[in-house]
Amino acid sequence: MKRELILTSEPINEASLIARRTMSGGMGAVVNFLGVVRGSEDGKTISAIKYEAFDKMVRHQFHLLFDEMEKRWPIESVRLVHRVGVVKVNEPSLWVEIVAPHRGEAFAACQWLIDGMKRIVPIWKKPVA
Amino acid sequence: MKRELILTSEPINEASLIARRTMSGGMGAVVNFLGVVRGSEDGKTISAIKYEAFDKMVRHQFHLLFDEMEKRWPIESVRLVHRVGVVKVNEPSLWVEIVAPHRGEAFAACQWLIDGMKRIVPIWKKPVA
Amino acid sequence: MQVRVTFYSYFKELTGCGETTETISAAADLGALHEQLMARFPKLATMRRSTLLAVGVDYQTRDYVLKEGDEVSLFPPVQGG
Amino acid sequence: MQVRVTFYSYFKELTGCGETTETISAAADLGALHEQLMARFPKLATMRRSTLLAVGVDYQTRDYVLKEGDEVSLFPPVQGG
Repeated sequence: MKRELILTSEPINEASLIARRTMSGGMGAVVNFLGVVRGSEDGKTISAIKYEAFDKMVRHQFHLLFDEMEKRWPIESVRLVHRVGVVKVNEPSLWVEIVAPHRGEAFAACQWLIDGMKRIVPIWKKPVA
Repeated sequence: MKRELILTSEPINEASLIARRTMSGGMGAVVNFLGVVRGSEDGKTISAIKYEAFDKMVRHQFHLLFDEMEKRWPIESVRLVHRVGVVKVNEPSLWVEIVAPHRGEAFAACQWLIDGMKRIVPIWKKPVA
Repeated sequence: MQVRVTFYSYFKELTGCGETTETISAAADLGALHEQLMARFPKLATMRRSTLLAVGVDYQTRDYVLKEGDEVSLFPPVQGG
Repeated sequence: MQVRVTFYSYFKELTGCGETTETISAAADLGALHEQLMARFPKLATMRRSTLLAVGVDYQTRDYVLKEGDEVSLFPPVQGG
Protein backbone atom coordinates (compact mmCIF):
# COMPACT_ATOMS: atom_id res chain seq x y z
CA MET A 1 0.00 0.00 0.00
CA LYS A 2 1.37 3.39 -1.00
CA ARG A 3 1.23 5.95 1.80
CA GLU A 4 1.60 9.67 1.74
CA LEU A 5 1.17 11.80 4.83
CA ILE A 6 1.59 15.54 4.80
CA LEU A 7 1.31 17.91 7.76
CA THR A 8 1.48 21.42 6.43
CA SER A 9 0.85 25.03 7.31
CA GLU A 10 0.21 25.77 3.62
CA PRO A 11 -3.27 25.69 2.04
CA ILE A 12 -4.34 22.29 0.71
CA ASN A 13 -4.15 22.25 -3.07
CA GLU A 14 -6.72 19.67 -4.14
CA ALA A 15 -6.06 20.12 -7.84
CA SER A 16 -2.36 19.41 -7.51
CA LEU A 17 -2.97 16.43 -5.21
CA ILE A 18 -5.39 14.98 -7.73
CA ALA A 19 -3.02 15.62 -10.61
CA ARG A 20 -0.37 13.57 -8.79
CA ARG A 21 -2.67 10.56 -8.28
CA THR A 22 -1.45 7.27 -9.70
CA MET A 23 -3.47 4.09 -9.82
CA SER A 24 -2.96 0.69 -11.42
CA GLY A 25 -5.31 -1.15 -13.79
CA GLY A 26 -7.01 -3.22 -11.10
CA MET A 27 -8.28 -0.20 -9.19
CA GLY A 28 -11.90 0.83 -9.65
CA ALA A 29 -12.63 3.27 -6.84
CA VAL A 30 -11.28 6.52 -5.49
CA VAL A 31 -12.83 8.15 -2.42
CA ASN A 32 -11.77 11.66 -1.49
CA PHE A 33 -12.77 13.43 1.67
CA LEU A 34 -12.32 17.10 2.31
CA GLY A 35 -12.88 18.51 5.79
CA VAL A 36 -13.56 22.22 5.76
CA VAL A 37 -13.51 24.69 8.67
CA ARG A 38 -17.08 25.75 9.43
CA GLY A 39 -18.12 29.24 10.40
CA SER A 40 -19.23 28.28 13.89
CA GLU A 41 -17.88 26.09 16.67
CA ASP A 42 -20.09 25.14 19.63
CA GLY A 43 -22.65 27.70 18.46
CA LYS A 44 -20.19 30.62 18.34
CA THR A 45 -19.15 32.40 15.18
CA ILE A 46 -15.47 31.97 14.49
CA SER A 47 -13.08 33.25 11.84
CA ALA A 48 -10.59 30.39 11.87
CA ILE A 49 -9.34 27.35 13.75
CA LYS A 50 -5.80 27.01 14.95
CA TYR A 51 -4.57 23.42 14.74
CA GLU A 52 -1.83 22.26 17.05
CA ALA A 53 -0.11 18.96 16.38
CA PHE A 54 2.35 16.81 18.33
CA ASP A 55 4.12 16.30 15.07
CA LYS A 56 6.26 13.22 15.66
CA MET A 57 3.45 11.38 17.42
CA VAL A 58 0.95 12.41 14.74
CA ARG A 59 3.11 10.72 12.12
CA HIS A 60 3.57 7.60 14.20
CA GLN A 61 -0.13 7.27 15.04
CA PHE A 62 -1.18 7.79 11.43
CA HIS A 63 1.21 5.04 10.37
CA LEU A 64 -0.28 2.71 12.98
CA LEU A 65 -3.68 3.43 11.43
CA PHE A 66 -2.28 2.84 7.93
CA ASP A 67 -0.77 -0.48 9.09
CA GLU A 68 -4.16 -1.58 10.36
CA MET A 69 -5.96 -0.38 7.21
CA GLU A 70 -3.58 -2.40 5.10
CA LYS A 71 -4.49 -5.53 7.06
CA ARG A 72 -8.21 -4.91 6.80
CA TRP A 73 -8.72 -3.84 3.20
CA PRO A 74 -6.97 -4.35 -0.17
CA ILE A 75 -6.08 -0.69 -0.56
CA GLU A 76 -3.58 0.41 -3.17
CA SER A 77 -2.98 3.90 -1.88
CA VAL A 78 -3.78 6.21 0.99
CA ARG A 79 -2.91 9.88 0.98
CA LEU A 80 -3.69 12.26 3.79
CA VAL A 81 -2.96 15.95 4.23
CA HIS A 82 -3.71 17.76 7.50
CA ARG A 83 -3.22 21.45 8.03
CA VAL A 84 -1.49 22.78 11.12
CA GLY A 85 -1.57 26.37 12.33
CA VAL A 86 -4.36 28.79 11.50
CA VAL A 87 -6.96 27.62 8.96
CA LYS A 88 -9.59 30.17 8.01
CA VAL A 89 -13.30 29.44 7.80
CA ASN A 90 -14.23 27.80 4.47
CA GLU A 91 -10.69 26.51 3.97
CA PRO A 92 -9.98 22.78 4.05
CA SER A 93 -8.11 21.45 7.07
CA LEU A 94 -8.07 17.80 5.99
CA TRP A 95 -7.83 15.96 2.69
CA VAL A 96 -7.94 12.18 2.46
CA GLU A 97 -7.80 9.88 -0.53
CA ILE A 98 -8.22 6.12 -0.72
CA VAL A 99 -7.67 4.15 -3.92
CA ALA A 100 -8.99 0.58 -3.89
CA PRO A 101 -10.35 -2.05 -6.25
CA HIS A 102 -14.00 -1.52 -5.24
CA ARG A 103 -16.06 1.24 -3.72
CA GLY A 104 -17.15 -0.71 -0.64
CA GLU A 105 -13.65 -0.99 0.79
CA ALA A 106 -12.69 2.52 -0.32
CA PHE A 107 -15.61 4.08 1.57
CA ALA A 108 -15.16 1.83 4.59
CA ALA A 109 -11.43 2.51 4.86
CA CYS A 110 -11.79 6.25 4.41
CA GLN A 111 -14.39 6.55 7.16
CA TRP A 112 -12.47 4.19 9.43
CA LEU A 113 -9.29 6.24 8.96
CA ILE A 114 -11.01 9.51 9.83
CA ASP A 115 -12.69 7.94 12.87
CA GLY A 116 -9.33 6.53 13.93
CA MET A 117 -7.67 9.91 13.49
CA LYS A 118 -10.27 11.54 15.71
CA ARG A 119 -9.62 8.90 18.34
CA ILE A 120 -5.83 8.70 18.52
CA VAL A 121 -3.96 11.24 16.40
CA PRO A 122 -2.70 14.08 18.63
CA ILE A 123 -4.04 17.15 16.87
CA TRP A 124 -6.09 19.79 18.68
CA LYS A 125 -8.28 22.65 17.60
CA LYS A 126 -8.56 26.11 19.06
CA PRO A 127 -11.27 28.41 17.66
CA VAL A 128 -10.12 31.87 16.61
CA ALA A 129 -12.80 34.51 17.20
CA MET B 1 -30.22 21.27 -2.28
CA LYS B 2 -28.27 22.17 -5.39
CA ARG B 3 -28.26 19.43 -8.01
CA GLU B 4 -26.13 18.92 -11.04
CA LEU B 5 -26.44 15.86 -13.25
CA ILE B 6 -24.33 15.38 -16.34
CA LEU B 7 -24.47 12.47 -18.78
CA THR B 8 -21.63 12.85 -21.18
CA SER B 9 -19.60 11.05 -23.79
CA GLU B 10 -16.61 13.29 -22.99
CA PRO B 11 -13.92 12.38 -20.45
CA ILE B 12 -14.67 13.44 -16.87
CA ASN B 13 -12.56 16.44 -15.94
CA GLU B 14 -12.17 16.21 -12.16
CA ALA B 15 -10.05 19.34 -11.90
CA SER B 16 -12.62 21.52 -13.62
CA LEU B 17 -15.50 20.00 -11.62
CA ILE B 18 -13.63 20.74 -8.41
CA ALA B 19 -12.77 24.26 -9.53
CA ARG B 20 -16.51 24.91 -10.02
CA ARG B 21 -17.44 23.74 -6.50
CA THR B 22 -19.27 26.25 -4.34
CA MET B 23 -20.10 25.76 -0.68
CA SER B 24 -21.51 27.99 2.02
CA GLY B 25 -20.01 28.72 5.45
CA GLY B 26 -22.00 26.07 7.29
CA MET B 27 -20.59 23.22 5.25
CA GLY B 28 -17.80 21.13 6.72
CA ALA B 29 -17.58 18.03 4.55
CA VAL B 30 -17.07 17.15 0.91
CA VAL B 31 -17.07 13.53 -0.24
CA ASN B 32 -16.02 12.75 -3.80
CA PHE B 33 -16.27 9.35 -5.40
CA LEU B 34 -14.62 8.39 -8.64
CA GLY B 35 -15.53 5.09 -10.32
CA VAL B 36 -12.87 3.93 -12.75
CA VAL B 37 -13.10 1.23 -15.45
CA ARG B 38 -11.04 -1.75 -14.32
CA GLY B 39 -8.91 -3.87 -16.64
CA SER B 40 -10.99 -6.99 -16.20
CA GLU B 41 -14.68 -7.81 -16.09
CA ASP B 42 -15.87 -11.21 -14.83
CA GLY B 43 -12.27 -12.45 -14.97
CA LYS B 44 -11.69 -11.45 -18.61
CA THR B 45 -9.26 -8.77 -19.74
CA ILE B 46 -11.05 -5.89 -21.39
CA SER B 47 -9.93 -2.66 -23.06
CA ALA B 48 -13.03 -0.58 -22.35
CA ILE B 49 -16.66 -0.60 -21.29
CA LYS B 50 -19.44 0.72 -23.44
CA TYR B 51 -22.15 2.40 -21.37
CA GLU B 52 -25.67 2.57 -22.74
CA ALA B 53 -28.20 4.84 -21.06
CA PHE B 54 -31.95 5.32 -21.40
CA ASP B 55 -31.27 9.00 -21.18
CA LYS B 56 -34.63 10.50 -20.25
CA MET B 57 -35.34 7.82 -17.66
CA VAL B 58 -31.81 8.09 -16.26
CA ARG B 59 -32.41 11.77 -15.54
CA HIS B 60 -35.81 11.12 -13.98
CA GLN B 61 -34.58 8.29 -11.79
CA PHE B 62 -31.57 10.26 -10.58
CA HIS B 63 -33.88 13.10 -9.61
CA LEU B 64 -36.08 10.69 -7.67
CA LEU B 65 -32.95 9.63 -5.79
CA PHE B 66 -31.97 13.27 -5.23
CA ASP B 67 -35.50 13.99 -3.88
CA GLU B 68 -35.15 11.17 -1.40
CA MET B 69 -31.60 12.22 -0.40
CA GLU B 70 -32.85 15.70 0.31
CA LYS B 71 -35.45 14.28 2.68
CA ARG B 72 -32.98 12.07 4.48
CA TRP B 73 -29.92 14.29 4.94
CA PRO B 74 -29.15 18.02 5.21
CA ILE B 75 -27.13 18.09 2.00
CA GLU B 76 -26.23 21.39 0.38
CA SER B 77 -25.15 20.08 -2.97
CA VAL B 78 -25.02 16.91 -5.03
CA ARG B 79 -23.20 16.70 -8.32
CA LEU B 80 -22.98 13.57 -10.44
CA VAL B 81 -21.35 12.93 -13.79
CA HIS B 82 -21.78 9.61 -15.62
CA ARG B 83 -20.07 8.73 -18.87
CA VAL B 84 -22.02 7.17 -21.74
CA GLY B 85 -20.49 5.45 -24.75
CA VAL B 86 -17.04 3.87 -24.71
CA VAL B 87 -14.91 4.45 -21.61
CA LYS B 88 -11.39 3.02 -21.74
CA VAL B 89 -9.78 1.05 -18.95
CA ASN B 90 -8.32 3.36 -16.25
CA GLU B 91 -10.67 6.19 -17.21
CA PRO B 92 -13.39 7.32 -14.82
CA SER B 93 -16.97 6.46 -15.71
CA LEU B 94 -18.60 8.06 -12.67
CA TRP B 95 -17.89 11.09 -10.51
CA VAL B 96 -20.04 11.99 -7.51
CA GLU B 97 -19.75 14.82 -5.04
CA ILE B 98 -21.72 15.49 -1.88
CA VAL B 99 -21.34 18.68 0.16
CA ALA B 100 -22.86 18.57 3.65
CA PRO B 101 -22.39 20.08 7.10
CA HIS B 102 -20.74 16.95 8.56
CA ARG B 103 -18.90 13.96 7.27
CA GLY B 104 -21.35 11.35 8.54
CA GLU B 105 -24.17 12.49 6.33
CA ALA B 106 -21.85 13.19 3.39
CA PHE B 107 -20.49 9.62 3.41
CA ALA B 108 -23.90 8.07 4.05
CA ALA B 109 -25.58 10.02 1.26
CA CYS B 110 -22.81 9.37 -1.25
CA GLN B 111 -22.91 5.62 -0.70
CA TRP B 112 -26.70 5.56 -0.65
CA LEU B 113 -26.83 7.44 -3.95
CA ILE B 114 -24.43 5.05 -5.67
CA ASP B 115 -26.32 2.04 -4.30
CA GLY B 116 -29.58 3.59 -5.51
CA MET B 117 -28.10 4.25 -8.92
CA LYS B 118 -27.06 0.60 -9.24
CA ARG B 119 -30.59 -0.44 -8.32
CA ILE B 120 -32.78 1.82 -10.45
CA VAL B 121 -30.93 4.05 -12.90
CA PRO B 122 -31.18 2.54 -16.42
CA ILE B 123 -27.55 2.41 -17.50
CA TRP B 124 -25.93 -0.77 -18.78
CA LYS B 125 -22.38 -1.90 -19.37
CA LYS B 126 -20.97 -3.91 -22.25
CA PRO B 127 -17.32 -4.97 -22.01
CA VAL B 128 -15.16 -4.18 -25.04
CA ALA B 129 -12.47 -6.85 -25.63
CA MET C 1 -54.74 -0.67 -29.01
CA GLN C 2 -51.09 -0.23 -29.90
CA VAL C 3 -48.15 0.52 -27.66
CA ARG C 4 -44.58 1.25 -28.57
CA VAL C 5 -42.01 -0.99 -26.92
CA THR C 6 -38.29 -0.25 -26.60
CA PHE C 7 -35.63 -2.77 -25.60
CA TYR C 8 -32.37 -1.81 -23.94
CA SER C 9 -29.01 -3.43 -23.42
CA TYR C 10 -28.78 -7.09 -24.47
CA PHE C 11 -32.56 -7.31 -24.74
CA LYS C 12 -31.97 -5.78 -28.18
CA GLU C 13 -29.87 -8.84 -29.05
CA LEU C 14 -32.43 -11.22 -27.55
CA THR C 15 -35.25 -9.74 -29.64
CA GLY C 16 -33.18 -8.71 -32.66
CA CYS C 17 -34.68 -5.23 -32.54
CA GLY C 18 -34.47 -2.03 -30.55
CA GLU C 19 -38.07 -1.01 -30.88
CA THR C 20 -41.35 -2.55 -31.91
CA THR C 21 -45.05 -1.81 -31.84
CA GLU C 22 -47.32 -4.32 -30.18
CA THR C 23 -51.08 -4.62 -30.55
CA ILE C 24 -52.79 -5.38 -27.25
CA SER C 25 -56.38 -5.74 -26.12
CA ALA C 26 -57.99 -2.77 -24.40
CA ALA C 27 -57.27 -2.65 -20.66
CA ALA C 28 -54.41 -5.15 -21.00
CA ASP C 29 -51.88 -4.82 -18.24
CA LEU C 30 -48.09 -4.70 -18.42
CA GLY C 31 -47.88 -8.37 -17.38
CA ALA C 32 -50.03 -9.39 -20.34
CA LEU C 33 -47.89 -7.31 -22.70
CA HIS C 34 -44.77 -8.97 -21.29
CA GLU C 35 -46.27 -12.42 -21.92
CA GLN C 36 -47.19 -11.44 -25.48
CA LEU C 37 -43.64 -10.17 -26.09
CA MET C 38 -42.09 -13.35 -24.69
CA ALA C 39 -44.30 -15.39 -27.02
CA ARG C 40 -43.14 -13.30 -29.97
CA PHE C 41 -39.48 -13.20 -28.89
CA PRO C 42 -38.88 -16.53 -27.12
CA LYS C 43 -35.34 -15.58 -26.00
CA LEU C 44 -36.87 -12.85 -23.82
CA ALA C 45 -38.46 -15.60 -21.72
CA THR C 46 -35.01 -16.65 -20.47
CA MET C 47 -34.93 -13.32 -18.63
CA ARG C 48 -38.52 -13.46 -17.44
CA ARG C 49 -37.78 -13.02 -13.75
CA SER C 50 -35.16 -10.33 -14.02
CA THR C 51 -36.86 -8.16 -16.63
CA LEU C 52 -37.48 -4.57 -15.56
CA LEU C 53 -40.58 -2.87 -16.93
CA ALA C 54 -41.04 0.86 -17.34
CA VAL C 55 -43.75 3.06 -18.80
CA GLY C 56 -42.38 6.41 -19.85
CA VAL C 57 -39.64 7.18 -17.32
CA ASP C 58 -41.14 5.31 -14.37
CA TYR C 59 -40.93 1.71 -13.30
CA GLN C 60 -44.29 -0.04 -13.24
CA THR C 61 -45.47 -3.36 -11.91
CA ARG C 62 -47.13 -6.07 -13.97
CA ASP C 63 -50.63 -4.98 -12.94
CA TYR C 64 -50.20 -1.51 -14.48
CA VAL C 65 -53.08 -1.03 -16.98
CA LEU C 66 -51.79 0.22 -20.30
CA LYS C 67 -53.19 3.29 -22.00
CA GLU C 68 -53.10 4.42 -25.61
CA GLY C 69 -49.81 6.16 -26.30
CA ASP C 70 -47.87 4.50 -23.46
CA GLU C 71 -44.20 4.04 -24.21
CA VAL C 72 -43.07 0.81 -22.65
CA SER C 73 -39.47 -0.21 -22.02
CA LEU C 74 -38.07 -3.62 -21.21
CA PHE C 75 -34.56 -4.11 -19.96
CA PRO C 76 -32.31 -6.27 -17.84
CA PRO C 77 -30.99 -5.28 -14.39
CA VAL C 78 -29.21 -1.95 -14.50
CA GLN C 79 -25.44 -1.64 -14.07
CA GLY C 80 -24.43 1.99 -13.83
CA GLY C 81 -21.21 3.16 -12.25
CA MET D 1 15.01 9.88 38.39
CA GLN D 2 13.92 12.72 36.18
CA VAL D 3 11.51 12.66 33.26
CA ARG D 4 10.64 15.40 30.86
CA VAL D 5 6.95 16.17 30.57
CA THR D 6 5.28 18.05 27.72
CA PHE D 7 1.75 19.44 27.79
CA TYR D 8 -0.34 19.99 24.69
CA SER D 9 -3.41 22.00 23.77
CA TYR D 10 -5.15 23.70 26.71
CA PHE D 11 -3.16 21.63 29.19
CA LYS D 12 -0.51 24.29 28.57
CA GLU D 13 -2.97 26.89 29.90
CA LEU D 14 -3.99 24.66 32.82
CA THR D 15 -0.40 24.22 33.92
CA GLY D 16 0.93 27.57 32.74
CA CYS D 17 3.81 25.84 30.97
CA GLY D 18 4.48 23.78 27.87
CA GLU D 19 7.21 21.62 29.34
CA THR D 20 8.56 20.69 32.72
CA THR D 21 10.90 18.22 34.32
CA GLU D 22 9.56 16.09 37.14
CA THR D 23 11.56 14.12 39.68
CA ILE D 24 10.02 10.71 40.36
CA SER D 25 11.02 7.75 42.48
CA ALA D 26 12.68 4.81 40.72
CA ALA D 27 10.17 2.41 39.18
CA ALA D 28 7.34 4.93 39.48
CA ASP D 29 4.61 4.30 36.96
CA LEU D 30 2.82 6.74 34.69
CA GLY D 31 -0.17 6.85 37.05
CA ALA D 32 2.07 7.99 39.91
CA LEU D 33 3.62 10.67 37.70
CA HIS D 34 0.14 11.86 36.73
CA GLU D 35 -0.84 12.14 40.42
CA GLN D 36 2.34 14.06 41.16
CA LEU D 37 1.64 16.46 38.27
CA MET D 38 -1.95 17.01 39.40
CA ALA D 39 -0.69 17.85 42.88
CA ARG D 40 1.74 20.36 41.40
CA PHE D 41 -0.76 21.79 38.86
CA PRO D 42 -4.17 21.49 40.55
CA LYS D 43 -6.09 22.59 37.43
CA LEU D 44 -4.89 19.44 35.69
CA ALA D 45 -6.99 17.45 38.13
CA THR D 46 -10.18 18.80 36.57
CA MET D 47 -9.24 16.77 33.49
CA ARG D 48 -8.15 13.69 35.40
CA ARG D 49 -10.45 11.24 33.63
CA SER D 50 -9.99 12.49 30.13
CA THR D 51 -6.22 12.97 30.18
CA LEU D 52 -4.32 11.03 27.54
CA LEU D 53 -0.84 9.84 28.46
CA ALA D 54 1.95 9.08 26.00
CA VAL D 55 5.57 8.09 26.35
CA GLY D 56 7.55 9.01 23.27
CA VAL D 57 5.12 8.62 20.37
CA ASP D 58 3.00 5.83 21.88
CA TYR D 59 0.05 5.90 24.21
CA GLN D 60 0.68 4.17 27.50
CA THR D 61 -1.55 3.12 30.35
CA ARG D 62 -1.14 4.22 33.95
CA ASP D 63 0.74 1.06 34.90
CA TYR D 64 3.58 1.78 32.47
CA VAL D 65 6.82 1.82 34.46
CA LEU D 66 8.88 4.88 33.66
CA LYS D 67 12.50 4.68 32.61
CA GLU D 68 15.30 7.24 32.68
CA GLY D 69 15.05 9.44 29.58
CA ASP D 70 11.35 8.80 28.94
CA GLU D 71 9.60 11.72 27.32
CA VAL D 72 6.10 11.90 28.69
CA SER D 73 3.21 13.84 27.15
CA LEU D 74 -0.10 14.77 28.69
CA PHE D 75 -2.96 16.09 26.64
CA PRO D 76 -6.73 16.32 26.37
CA PRO D 77 -8.84 14.28 23.92
CA VAL D 78 -7.65 14.74 20.36
CA GLN D 79 -9.68 16.68 17.77
CA GLY D 80 -8.08 16.36 14.34
CA GLY D 81 -9.99 16.89 11.14
